[in-house]
Amino acid sequence: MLRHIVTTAALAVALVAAAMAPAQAQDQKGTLVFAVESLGAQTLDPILEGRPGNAVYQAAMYDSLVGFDFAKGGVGPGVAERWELSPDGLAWTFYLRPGQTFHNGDKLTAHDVKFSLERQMGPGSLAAAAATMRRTIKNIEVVDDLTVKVRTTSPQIGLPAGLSRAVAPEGAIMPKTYIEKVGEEEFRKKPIGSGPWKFVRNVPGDRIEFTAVTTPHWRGRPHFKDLHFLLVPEESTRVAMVRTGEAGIASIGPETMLGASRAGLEVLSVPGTMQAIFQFYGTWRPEVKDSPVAKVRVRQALSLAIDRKQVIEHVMNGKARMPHPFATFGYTDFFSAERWKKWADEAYRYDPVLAKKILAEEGYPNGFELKFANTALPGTQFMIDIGTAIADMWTKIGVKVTLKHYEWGSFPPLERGDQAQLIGWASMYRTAGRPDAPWRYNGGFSPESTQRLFGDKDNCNETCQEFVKTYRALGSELDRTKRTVLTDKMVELVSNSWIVVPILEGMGYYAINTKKVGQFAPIAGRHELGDVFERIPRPEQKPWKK
Amino acid sequence: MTVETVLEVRDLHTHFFLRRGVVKAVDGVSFSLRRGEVLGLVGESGCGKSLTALSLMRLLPKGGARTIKGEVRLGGENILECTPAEMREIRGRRISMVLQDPQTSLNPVFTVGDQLREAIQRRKRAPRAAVMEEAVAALRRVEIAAPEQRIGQYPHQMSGGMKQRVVGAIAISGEPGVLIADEPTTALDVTIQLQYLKLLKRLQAETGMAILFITHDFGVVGRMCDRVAVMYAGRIVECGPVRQIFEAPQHPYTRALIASVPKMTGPVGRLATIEGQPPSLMDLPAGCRFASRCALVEQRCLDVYPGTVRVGEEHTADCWKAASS
Amino acid sequence: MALAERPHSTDAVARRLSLWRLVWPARVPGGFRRTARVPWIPIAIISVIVVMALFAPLLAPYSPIDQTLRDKLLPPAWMAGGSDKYFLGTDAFGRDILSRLIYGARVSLIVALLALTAGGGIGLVVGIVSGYVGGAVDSVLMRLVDAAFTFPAILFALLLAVTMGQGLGTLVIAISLLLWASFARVIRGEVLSLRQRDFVALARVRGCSAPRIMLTHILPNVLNTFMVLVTLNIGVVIIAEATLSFLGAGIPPPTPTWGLMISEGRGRIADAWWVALIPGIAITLMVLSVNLFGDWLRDRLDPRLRQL
Amino acid sequence: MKRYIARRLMQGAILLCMVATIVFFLGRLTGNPVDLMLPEDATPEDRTALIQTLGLDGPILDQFAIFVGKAVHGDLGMSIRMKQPAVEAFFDRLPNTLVLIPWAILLGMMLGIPLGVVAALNRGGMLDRAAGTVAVLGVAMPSFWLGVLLIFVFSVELGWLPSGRMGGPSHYVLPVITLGTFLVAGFMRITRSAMLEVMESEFVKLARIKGLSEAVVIWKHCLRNALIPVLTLWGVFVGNLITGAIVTETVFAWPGIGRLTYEAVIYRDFPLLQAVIILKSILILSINLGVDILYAYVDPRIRLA
Repeated sequence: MLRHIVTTAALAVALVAAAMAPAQAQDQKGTLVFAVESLGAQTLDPILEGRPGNAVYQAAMYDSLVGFDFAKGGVGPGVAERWELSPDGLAWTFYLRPGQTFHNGDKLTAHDVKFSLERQMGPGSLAAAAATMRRTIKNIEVVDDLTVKVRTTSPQIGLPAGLSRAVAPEGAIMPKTYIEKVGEEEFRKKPIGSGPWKFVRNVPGDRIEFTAVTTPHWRGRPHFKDLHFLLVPEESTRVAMVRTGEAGIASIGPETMLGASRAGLEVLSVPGTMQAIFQFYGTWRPEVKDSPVAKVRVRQALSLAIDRKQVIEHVMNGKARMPHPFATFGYTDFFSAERWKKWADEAYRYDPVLAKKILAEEGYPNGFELKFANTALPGTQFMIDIGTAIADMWTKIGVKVTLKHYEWGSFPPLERGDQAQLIGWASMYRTAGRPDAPWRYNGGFSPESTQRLFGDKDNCNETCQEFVKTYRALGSELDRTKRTVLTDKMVELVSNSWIVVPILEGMGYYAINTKKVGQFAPIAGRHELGDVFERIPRPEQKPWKK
Repeated sequence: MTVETVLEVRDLHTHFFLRRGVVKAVDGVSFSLRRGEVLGLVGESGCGKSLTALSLMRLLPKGGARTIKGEVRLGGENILECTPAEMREIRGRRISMVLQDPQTSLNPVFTVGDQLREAIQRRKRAPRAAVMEEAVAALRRVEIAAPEQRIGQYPHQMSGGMKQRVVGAIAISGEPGVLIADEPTTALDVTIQLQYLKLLKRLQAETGMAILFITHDFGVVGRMCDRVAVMYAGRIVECGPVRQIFEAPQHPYTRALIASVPKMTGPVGRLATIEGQPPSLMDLPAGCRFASRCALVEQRCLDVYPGTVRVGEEHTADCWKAASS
Repeated sequence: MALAERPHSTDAVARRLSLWRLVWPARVPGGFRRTARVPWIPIAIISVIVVMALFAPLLAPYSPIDQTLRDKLLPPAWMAGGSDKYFLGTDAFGRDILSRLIYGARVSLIVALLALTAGGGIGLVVGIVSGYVGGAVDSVLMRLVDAAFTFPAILFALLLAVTMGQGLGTLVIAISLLLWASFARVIRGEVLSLRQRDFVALARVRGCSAPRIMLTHILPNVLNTFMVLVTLNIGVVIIAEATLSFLGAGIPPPTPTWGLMISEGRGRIADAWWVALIPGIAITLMVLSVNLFGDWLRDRLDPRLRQL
Repeated sequence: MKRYIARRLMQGAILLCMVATIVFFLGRLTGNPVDLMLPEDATPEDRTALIQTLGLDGPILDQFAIFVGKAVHGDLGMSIRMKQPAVEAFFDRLPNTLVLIPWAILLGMMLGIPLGVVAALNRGGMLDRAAGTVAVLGVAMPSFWLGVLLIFVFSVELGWLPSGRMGGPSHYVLPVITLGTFLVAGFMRITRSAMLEVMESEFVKLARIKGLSEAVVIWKHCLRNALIPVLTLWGVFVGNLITGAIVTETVFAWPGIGRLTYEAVIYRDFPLLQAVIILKSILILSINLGVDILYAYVDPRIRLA
């Protein structure tokens, strides 16, 4: 009899407790499960993870100094509400958003920002841009709890963009007091961040689990209680898991897209995440002076021979767009996007007749030999398919293409050194969707860059000189309109050279189980969904409209 | 006094049917076995004596061997017509067999006790303890020392002689009326051989079972058997009491066999051998099968197979030259 | 007797029974038995595939690599929506699956042939030398064989892909590096038993040099085993080629190989199942027939059985 | 017995040194992990800085000396990508692979052994070939193709089973089937040949003479003897399952060491690659030795020798 009374009492207490729990916690229910191709290094320490990994799972628990413009894509307010450049262009001041706290309750202050940036530049950091930051940042000064001043050795127009996840991961803010208290080792086991999700568990090679922060957060208060990242390398398995409901969202490629939509799954595409391009190596080298690829009009003819619409329709199942010029998107900063979109639509049209005519005029009536290197980052299998498709189109206008396939890991060594194996070759390549175009142009065309597509230090023809002059001017130009003019000039130089030719503006593709996840909009250009999970509603809150 | 016949074999034929032709291994064998008697079945290896034994047990090897004609009357019933289930009842209970090589006759991965218990339990369902006792008794009966320890041991822990005794114990555990011993002592060395033969004799005296003793060693025949049948190329060419066969062998083959046995006494000359080869069992000659190697061969021997001549009271021989009594 | 010498210890069995060898069980003792009838169906399947490979250009209705993006992912002709222009339907690029299957047979067989001659050859030589010479040479070679077994084939394939570029040559070398170890281990087992036989001792007595003995006496006796191993390993090579293509280190597109066709089609299993299913069935039939033929061959060639 | 184990361990040690040296140099020829970690537009200085941090600078022989120095103390270095000691990464994932293996072998035996017995009993006949065909089917089907098909049919279409990942018992069904079918042919063939050998032996004849039923003769006496060679297959199969699990672990998203090896190769994570291969070799050698010793208990002839 006694036992009976005790149980009913316990029951009553439990009910009351539940009722009193904070009202908001009520509407955080269920688990959002995201099946992804790779979890990178699967470490929760921002200085040890490369760009993709950080953007996928670290984004959930860490805020970045500079954030996203959720509507247009590109850079927007983050941990810092606003930031301004000193008149002499040598110092950026960031004004932090008040009232931000870490998961253990510590307040987020300017000290944390200084500590985080210095830690990214520190010796143990594997951050890709660590060397550049060490070179460009002179010192970081904490003005007051909510203001940080970063002095640079030379005017760094792109610094804020570099500290936003739209461009690079080095802006993640880490808890200074906590790390100094428990030490790096413990921090890596039990990490603390300021993001909308708290860390729960990390099972190597299998999954990472987070749980929602119950207090409001400027990036949005999660509608789900838990967030699980599952590592599922095989694409067909990922789609199967979404269909059976084991996962709510899964990253997919164009191959499985058709099957997914036919099976009743919602296929979401993130616009402007990457450009599939093809480029020519070493066209400026003396030894290929008289080869066809050295001639601008021949390169242009090869572009005209490509029916981009058919590639978009058949290889990407219609889920891709006609591209802007090289490495530029709708959201690129200081760039007259509309003018260049019109230019691109006309320049990248499909005109095989003209292409054949140009080839004939240039002395190749029955085509010529072209070696074409086809390669693709792990997980972007469709790049190989695009390469195969355009090689086939080139053969249709008489170009005898020999396709040679390179596994991604084995391609970079060929670019370095004297590029002996790539001179006179065309190759598939890609560029990630980023708002700051100049950085990517420098990476491809400056004489000191790895690819050196315009020329190297010793022989840099006048287009190459012109490019270097424009790029250097851009570096120190503070006036917005002048910057736009300079960027347009740089884009014009590269586009007219036809050395690097975009094929299509690709998208990130996700299969979604509408019974598990409500309707949400991705951030343009942001292939990885990292900064979106907190705003994804539950299906009953906002069902997908057909 | 007529002693009761336990086993009657009439005109037994067992042939191998292979792609290349028919091997007439056992081609018309007839003999009878009386209670308490030991009948020797003697012949060169390959003359079909082991196959005869297997035909009696109906355990012919896979691959084309089939008993196509003849009768095997065990206690009046022709076991060739039994169903496999009936045959299984007969095996071990009314007719049993001891094999040649003790090394391989026992299953290496089971203890001697297991294999004995299996045979005993075939006869009657009994609680484990009772069966265990009976197994120990069986081992003691075949003169194995310290049977309680031996019961738990594995075959490879025992000597050849001991293993053959265990096989004997297994064979007689069902108190069979007939025991076929297929060259049980050939694999044993001589001293152990003698003990084993004495054991068999003792067991026969106790149980009164009939033994068909298959061997190629005439010395063993002399010691062990009451009557002996000599086999050559699939047939019994001479059969009769041991004494008469040894003293007055009628069939030239028997005579040659006995002559080739080295004597313990007297001068040791060259061993007598029999020239030539036994005929191929695939195309047997019309007449007497020993003709090609027989010293007294005549035209008649080549043309017609000699009938069975009754030489003595129980002594028969298949040879034109046999002196009929 | 020491653990190693017993007939069934892992070491002895491993010598006699590597994974490939285990598809070839120990010799069957004598005893009369009907030799199995000639396996006609497997032989028929193998010959169809060989014919497809030899006369690919004549048999294939279309070129295997040219794309007609308009009619992509058409189901096989006998299904709804299928067109009889493409009997087995088309893949994601509108390439005719039947033609790719036919050309794929050619590539798979070439890979199998080259890998087996290379890998098998090395294995044969190492096996004979190691088995006959014995001693230090033998243990070193055998440790090398053990090392080869623990190596992931993908590492070889990738290493060669980097240094020589992905392609047929790379794949053949990678697979033969995988095969030679199993051949060597089996052949060595054979040679060990052959070495004790009288005719070898006799040859040595007659003063033949070791290489001559190996060539004239050991080699012919080992050829049966080699032949059986070759037939049984054709299946292994084809599966290896398919697996390496699946892992991205095999022959690159657009060359049609059965393995690549599966990995390209596996993503579309939900809506265009035939793209992956058909080459899978082709591989399964081929490897099945080759194994059954190999089994039959082993029974036929097994010296002791042949006498009956 | 002791002398034998000592000899086996010594041979194992030599093998390990050879394997470690080969994988050290081979790995480095395939390229550099840094290229895979840097974004495509990284500047050359970024690259040199990263190489320094990872300790990949300096001549290859010095790197080898450092590697050997540390390996002797059991420290096989830090995984570049996983940022944790390579040994730890290996042992984190090892149980996931090992847990599948016994079930796969069990499935292989449950199908292979009966098929082997049936084939042996009807040698040369229809059933022999039928059993052979069924068994060989397992080897004939490429495992990744089978895996993808199983997921599509049983998980997506029928919804009976989860389509991947580790988890409750239902998660084990499909991966075990994929791995297990591959072993059926091996078990069938070795059982068949062992049975044929045993069925001809004398003690089987004696068993029949005792009047035991055919079933008891075959399934007790013969099979028990045929199981001895079957056991030695465990050593061979376990080794192969470990190295060969790459495909199944990829298709079923099973975080095992097969997948770890594949990633180590693809991302050129040299320390991890070296550690995985060395530890795998140790594992396989010890399993072979273990099976050998276990073997003594199965075959009484050895146990008391």
